[in-house]
Amino acid sequence: MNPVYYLYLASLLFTIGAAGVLIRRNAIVVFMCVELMLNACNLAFVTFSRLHGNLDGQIIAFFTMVVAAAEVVVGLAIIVSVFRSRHSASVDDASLMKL
Amino acid sequence: MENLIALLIAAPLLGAAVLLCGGRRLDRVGHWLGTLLAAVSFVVGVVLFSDMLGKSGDGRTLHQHLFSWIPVEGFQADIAFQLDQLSMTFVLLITGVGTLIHIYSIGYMEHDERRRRFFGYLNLFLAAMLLLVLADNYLLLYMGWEGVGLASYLLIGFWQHKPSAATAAKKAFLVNRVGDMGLSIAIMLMFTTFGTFAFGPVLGSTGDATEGKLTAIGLMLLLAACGKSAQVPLQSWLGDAMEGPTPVSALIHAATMVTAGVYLITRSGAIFNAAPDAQLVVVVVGAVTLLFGAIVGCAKDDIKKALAGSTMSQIGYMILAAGLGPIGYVFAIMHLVTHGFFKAGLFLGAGSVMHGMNDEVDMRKYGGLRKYMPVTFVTFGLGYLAIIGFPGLSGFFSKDKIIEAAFAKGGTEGWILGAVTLLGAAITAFYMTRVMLLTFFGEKRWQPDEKGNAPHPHESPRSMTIPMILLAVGSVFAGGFFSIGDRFVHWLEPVTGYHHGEAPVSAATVTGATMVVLVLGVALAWLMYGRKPVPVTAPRGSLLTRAARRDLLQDDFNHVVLVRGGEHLTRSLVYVDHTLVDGVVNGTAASFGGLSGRLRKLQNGYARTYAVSMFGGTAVLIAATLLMRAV
Amino acid sequence: MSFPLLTATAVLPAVGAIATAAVPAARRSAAKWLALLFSLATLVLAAVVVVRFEPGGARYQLTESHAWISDFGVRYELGVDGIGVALLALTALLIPFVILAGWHDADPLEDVNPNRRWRPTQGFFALILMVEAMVILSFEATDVFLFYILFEAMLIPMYFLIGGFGDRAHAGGDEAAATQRSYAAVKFLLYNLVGGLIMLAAVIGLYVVAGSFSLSEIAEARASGSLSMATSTERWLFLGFFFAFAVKAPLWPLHTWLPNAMGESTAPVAVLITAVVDKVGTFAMLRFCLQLFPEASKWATPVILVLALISIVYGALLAVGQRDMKRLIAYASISHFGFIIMGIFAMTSQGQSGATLYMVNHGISTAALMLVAGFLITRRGSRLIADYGGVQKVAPVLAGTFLVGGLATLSLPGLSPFVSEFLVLVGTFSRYPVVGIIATIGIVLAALYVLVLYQRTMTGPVKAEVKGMPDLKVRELVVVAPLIALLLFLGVYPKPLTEIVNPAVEHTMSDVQQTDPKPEVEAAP
Amino acid sequence: MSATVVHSLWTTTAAGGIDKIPSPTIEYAQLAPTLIVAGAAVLGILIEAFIPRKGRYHAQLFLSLVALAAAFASVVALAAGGYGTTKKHIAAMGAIAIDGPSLFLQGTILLASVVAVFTFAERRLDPESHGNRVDSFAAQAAAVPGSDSEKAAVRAGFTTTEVFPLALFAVAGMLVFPAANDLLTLFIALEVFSLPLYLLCALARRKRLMSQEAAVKYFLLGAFSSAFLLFGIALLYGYAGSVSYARIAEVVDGTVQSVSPALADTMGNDALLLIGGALILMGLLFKVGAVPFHMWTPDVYQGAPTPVTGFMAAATKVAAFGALLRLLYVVLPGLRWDWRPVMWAVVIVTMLGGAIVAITQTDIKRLLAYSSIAHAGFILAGVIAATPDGISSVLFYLAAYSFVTIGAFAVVTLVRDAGGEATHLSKWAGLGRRSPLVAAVFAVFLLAFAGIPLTSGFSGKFAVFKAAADGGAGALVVVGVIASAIAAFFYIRVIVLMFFSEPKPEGPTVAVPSALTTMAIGVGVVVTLVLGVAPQYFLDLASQAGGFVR
Repeated sequence: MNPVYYLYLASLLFTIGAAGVLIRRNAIVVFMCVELMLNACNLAFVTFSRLHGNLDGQIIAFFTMVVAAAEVVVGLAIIVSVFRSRHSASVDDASLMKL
Repeated sequence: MENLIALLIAAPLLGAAVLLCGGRRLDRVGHWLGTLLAAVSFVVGVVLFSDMLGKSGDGRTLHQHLFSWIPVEGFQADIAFQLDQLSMTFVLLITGVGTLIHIYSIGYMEHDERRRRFFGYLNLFLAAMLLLVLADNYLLLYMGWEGVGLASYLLIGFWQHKPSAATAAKKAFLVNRVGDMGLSIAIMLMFTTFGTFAFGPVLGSTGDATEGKLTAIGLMLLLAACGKSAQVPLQSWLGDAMEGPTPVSALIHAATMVTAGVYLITRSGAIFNAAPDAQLVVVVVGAVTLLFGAIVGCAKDDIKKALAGSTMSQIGYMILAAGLGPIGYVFAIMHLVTHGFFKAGLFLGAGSVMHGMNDEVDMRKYGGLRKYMPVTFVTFGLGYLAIIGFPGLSGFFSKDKIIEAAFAKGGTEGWILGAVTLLGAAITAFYMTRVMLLTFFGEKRWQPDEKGNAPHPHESPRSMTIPMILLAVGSVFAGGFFSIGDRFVHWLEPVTGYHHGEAPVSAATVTGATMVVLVLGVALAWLMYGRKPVPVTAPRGSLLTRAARRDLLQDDFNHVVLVRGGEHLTRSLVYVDHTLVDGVVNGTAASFGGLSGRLRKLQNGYARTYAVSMFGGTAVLIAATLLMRAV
Repeated sequence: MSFPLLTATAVLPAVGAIATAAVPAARRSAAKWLALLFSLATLVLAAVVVVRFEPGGARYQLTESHAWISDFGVRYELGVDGIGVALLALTALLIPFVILAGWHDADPLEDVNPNRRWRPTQGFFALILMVEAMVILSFEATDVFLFYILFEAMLIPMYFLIGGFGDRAHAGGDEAAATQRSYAAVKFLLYNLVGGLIMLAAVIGLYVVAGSFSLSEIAEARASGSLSMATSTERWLFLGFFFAFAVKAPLWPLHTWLPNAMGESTAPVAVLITAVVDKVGTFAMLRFCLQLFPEASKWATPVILVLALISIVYGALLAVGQRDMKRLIAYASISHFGFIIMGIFAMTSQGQSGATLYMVNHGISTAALMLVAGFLITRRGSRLIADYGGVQKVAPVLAGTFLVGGLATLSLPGLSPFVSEFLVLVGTFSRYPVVGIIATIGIVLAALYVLVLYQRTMTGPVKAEVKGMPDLKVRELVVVAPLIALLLFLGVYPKPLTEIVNPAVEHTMSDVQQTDPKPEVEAAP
Repeated sequence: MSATVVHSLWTTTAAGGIDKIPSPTIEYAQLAPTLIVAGAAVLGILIEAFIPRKGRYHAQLFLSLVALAAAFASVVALAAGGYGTTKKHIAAMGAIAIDGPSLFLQGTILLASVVAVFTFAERRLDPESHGNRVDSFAAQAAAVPGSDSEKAAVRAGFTTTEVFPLALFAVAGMLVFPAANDLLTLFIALEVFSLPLYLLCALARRKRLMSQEAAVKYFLLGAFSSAFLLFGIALLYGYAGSVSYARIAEVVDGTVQSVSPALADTMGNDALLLIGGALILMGLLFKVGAVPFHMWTPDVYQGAPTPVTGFMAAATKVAAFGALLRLLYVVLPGLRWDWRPVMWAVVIVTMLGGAIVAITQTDIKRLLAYSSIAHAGFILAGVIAATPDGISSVLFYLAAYSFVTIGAFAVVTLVRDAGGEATHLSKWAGLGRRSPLVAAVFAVFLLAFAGIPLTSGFSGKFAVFKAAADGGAGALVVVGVIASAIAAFFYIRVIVLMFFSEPKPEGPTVAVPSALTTMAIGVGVVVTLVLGVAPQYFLDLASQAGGFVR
């Protein structure tokens, strides 16, 4: 089948992720949306790799996963500490600094 | 010999410098030093004069070039002097009368603790005035011109603690400045026309210049003359200038400075001769002022102001004569000299009277002073006779000549001018007689002032009377001396040029007419002030009288139009500067502040908002790039 | 490699500034004497420059040239022409008087002095010397970039002088005065900074066009024809430069910072502003606008003349309307700067010589008037004219010097300002008669504001607050007397000055390819 | 190790026996700077693990300084070896470009980091608590603010010495970022220096809530932007069939030799290229803090521990701009006419936006944040000059700017009251009276920011504007001039506040710093003045480093 459809799917996922980031309040969910975007990228990479018949894309996908994992580590650490000090994971509550 | 010219100026200048910078330690000798230096200058003048008499023809003109003043590409101004008969006449008048008035002041200012400074100013004035008449180019003349202005400013305002004096001084300087504006423009015109402003080249090549230019120059010079010589429309300052000490009024505002305008016009004769329109204006100004001053003189009760009016009117005569061209220049100067004598004498007399009357100036509070101060009475009387043109005395000759010349202008102009001059003579006779009667005749009208100390009229000290006597002598004989054999004419002719104007009526008739109007004027005055006692407080008087008392409303005009208008203008401009010019800038700053304040609100602290802006930004970025490619 | 004389004239005061700043807080008077010493030494060096300068010689003399920032095509190039020498001398001459006049202006008031290391006095004199150094160097710079750097950098010390040191009258706790002062300082800085930044754009543009900042190189390029600016470019660049200079000068309508700055700062600083720093603006018009953009200069002349004319009359009228004597003097200066700019752009040798002389004379006369006014203000503690009256009675010498200063300001013949003012008028009149005539109105107005000021403060009955006011002290006399002497001397014998200036003016005239209009009549000798 | 390497492995394997795998060639010497720093970072972790608490601080400090110094030394060695000027090389099988710009930027980053580490290590500012010197970092990041455990940690005198290895990791990433020669390396490097920074932001000792908030915002937005970046990479990869800069450039220029049918197909599709390029651009603009991707900057700068703020403001900017330059000059020059207009717009809004919003700021750190945005605009003006001059001017500006910034933030750490640093502007009133020296120093930095002549700020601004004008962006120069005029306004406001307004009685105190901070500030001042008065030498360095390898 035509790999282009996967690209459409990838962009769709990416957009959904982005929308989630803009819409959702809970930090964790927002973060998950970012992960979704990253995975969308992965899909795109793999598709293109298939398309071009070289494996760079697939390799990059692995790298991305690693990076995502690292981000999870750091991100959750930060979010959790915030949650513990504020008893809320809402990104909108974290608005001490403005203007 | 010519090297002495600088000395003429240097002597009083030195005096001024020493006296003004010398400090209190000079207080005791200051007045003597000042007088001495004035005298030195006079002596030098006499020496030069005798030397000049020794020479003949063009040899009589001396030049002294000190150094180049403002050397700039295409622009040459030198510190250089030119001494010819005209200048010499003035030198003698200035230094002579000046010295006398120095002597007079020694007595007059005796009780003033700032006498040293007074003499410093007087010396300064002498220096400046001599510079004015000795300069060999218009720019240097301008320096002297403003110099005398400064001196007169300082002397009018000598009693600065009196606000009236300070104001009068300021007024005098400002009005003069307007005139000076004319002089500077005239000089600029000369520069663009002739490329120079030295007397020789300019006056030598008037023939090649267009009449338009010459007329312009002439009018500008006239403006200057009006300022300095208190001619209509710039006459308003002279009356107030009487706030100054009387010797000042005598020297500066009667004998010398105010006649500088006449000098300027006579000196620039070549220009005026080639610009008849300008000449006409000069004549008209002279005629108008002549009457204006005379009328004002009739209404004033302040003795000095009355004399001031008369000065104005007499200078009107001179300007008129100068405006007549070669037929008049000589007589203008001659009248100037004689007037220098008798008017100075009169002022000194007035000063002497005030000296004896606790500085009372209102003539209605005098009366019958002749028995209290005989010397003053006699000298003043002689001066009086001279000015009204009593046969045989100075005024008679000089004024008579001017009237003749006026008629000799020819045509209706001639008749009109002649009539005006005659009328002027009549009025002169009237107001001078009035002054005479009010002051020295009738019964005493002075009472104790509110503090209860009545004036004790007494004769003034020797130092004051002697100058008065000398001046009286001058005012008696000068005219005759000059006129016999047309001495003065021949003396000045080489400089000013002269051709005898044939009057439509014979000289005798003119003289006769003059006598008639003279008698009429005196008689009228006697009827009004001699026969019946004079009220101490001035009656309301006719409309004209009241107008004349207020200088024919000319001051009110100035006040309303210039002063008030000016104040409004400046006040509104200050407002404009603050709100508009400044406001624009501050406004811009403020608007940026406001914009900043609004943009700030976007930073609302919500991470999601920031994400939105990023997302939107990206969208725009992509759209823009695609668009770029599309177009 | 001869001794770098010009650099020395600038380095000396800079060193002095550092030295003065380094003086410990306790040794206040030492700092003063040090500053005075350095300023006098600079004066000596300046005198040497004047002597070494040959009026007839090359256009730029005592030149120095070193590589500096080759990437920007910038060289450290110095050299003076007559105009530069004149202004250099003026600056070096005035600074000692400024320092002497401000002797006590920066003595700290103990009550508002939280920190012992706070050393206002040292700072004050150090800043003055720093300004001197920068101004002097800017008169010597023949490299546009170097000039620009100094033109901008000198704002900073000036800014601190204005904002940091107010009248003793208002010094200390007075909160309102403090805000007024910092407002004035900020206004001064922002106006000049904006001007400078716009000039920066033009400077960069110049580099793009000419590829060099050195006046000499650009001149050569022009002569050889290798450099030719498009008319529009030249005009834009000219405007960029001129705007900055017009702000500094200041020219109407960019003038409003001056009254605030001069009003709020101490008299010596006010003198520094108007007599020294502002001259850089007018100097730069002659040096850079006319030289770099002759065509554009001619193109802009009509507008500039009108603005100058407005400055003359407008400034004078506003001076008449002022209640604060320092602001009055400031507006008078605006009027005078109008004359200077008019003289420059009249494009006649009389006008430009006059303008240059005007810069010098205005410096001296304003210094005299402003400093005496400062002495007066420190005595009474008020700047308002209405608070004075009859001073002449109690302090005749002060009044006398004040009057002389005033007369100089109204350019009375015999005092030096007359010479320059008349030259400017004649120069303008010979090319633009109407402009010249309107400008003469300025003469009358000048008399008005000066005499009104004198009458209201010095004459009349003695005000109660004025009673017992001491006359000028020795220090103050030492400040004023030489200035007055100079005014008189240059008034009757300006030849030394004109000799230096004339050749430079001729060069400028040839830069703009202008010749004086010929008189109608060849006058008979 | 980059994708292409792996790819070659794969293909060879496909061809022949498994035994013939050639080991990839790694030029360790040329990668030395990065390797040293990264290694030191790992070592730092070990130190945390094995060295007792008391000794950690000194060990870490020593290690970091030595590592950074060594790295810098190797950079200098490489430059001396000719890489700074003539020689260029692509190391690590096409992953890292060793050329003038990367060396110059790496050098700058390393020096800036050294200074930053000084400020990290400062522990004289806070009063000693329970007899222990404390620095500006949380006693125990994990402890909840205000909780007993936190109190306990403070009492025990804990300090988060992990900041040093974290910083070193960040530096390592930054060193790679501008040198990255393929998109994958770019992405990895980005993450490598971003993640530690997220953490560092959260570690403030005082005002921890704000600090954590800053971390969250920075993290979420950063991840968000990196996702965009990654998608952009994907699209470019899709377009060119490779992520190596050289290859992509070839494809973009159409000078590629062997065109497979698939490539031919994707090459035709410019949307991939343009959108991909735009997304990557966005990712980098986020890092440099250009409008409209700037909004994280003020909050993060304000919340993060001030030394970290200084570090970010300086080093991150340098790295990000380096990468941006390489991307625009090496990968996308063929697209110049597409990205230039867009960048114009970005530059203008960045310069004006930063300057205008800064006017009404009341917190010194936020003020500096906005000023950094405005400066990003100025630098961008040089970036889009698209001339060698442009490159060198940007390099110079970055070098000049980073030291001023670190110095300025270092001064901010000195002005303190009971609640830690007194960052509200009102507290700064009359500082010039309390401690003239500190105020004067800060004034120097402000003047440099404002671009007053004789400071490095002016030299940099002039260089950039000159390049822009040369590159035909005269209009930008005018806008930039206006922006700097506006900017001048608020810098001056601060100076007025410090010098011309009366000190408040309950005003802050100025802490007397240890040699470390003093040195940091001193370096800042010296660099500011030297680059202001005699910048020629450094301009030469920058202009020699002007050429990118392709």
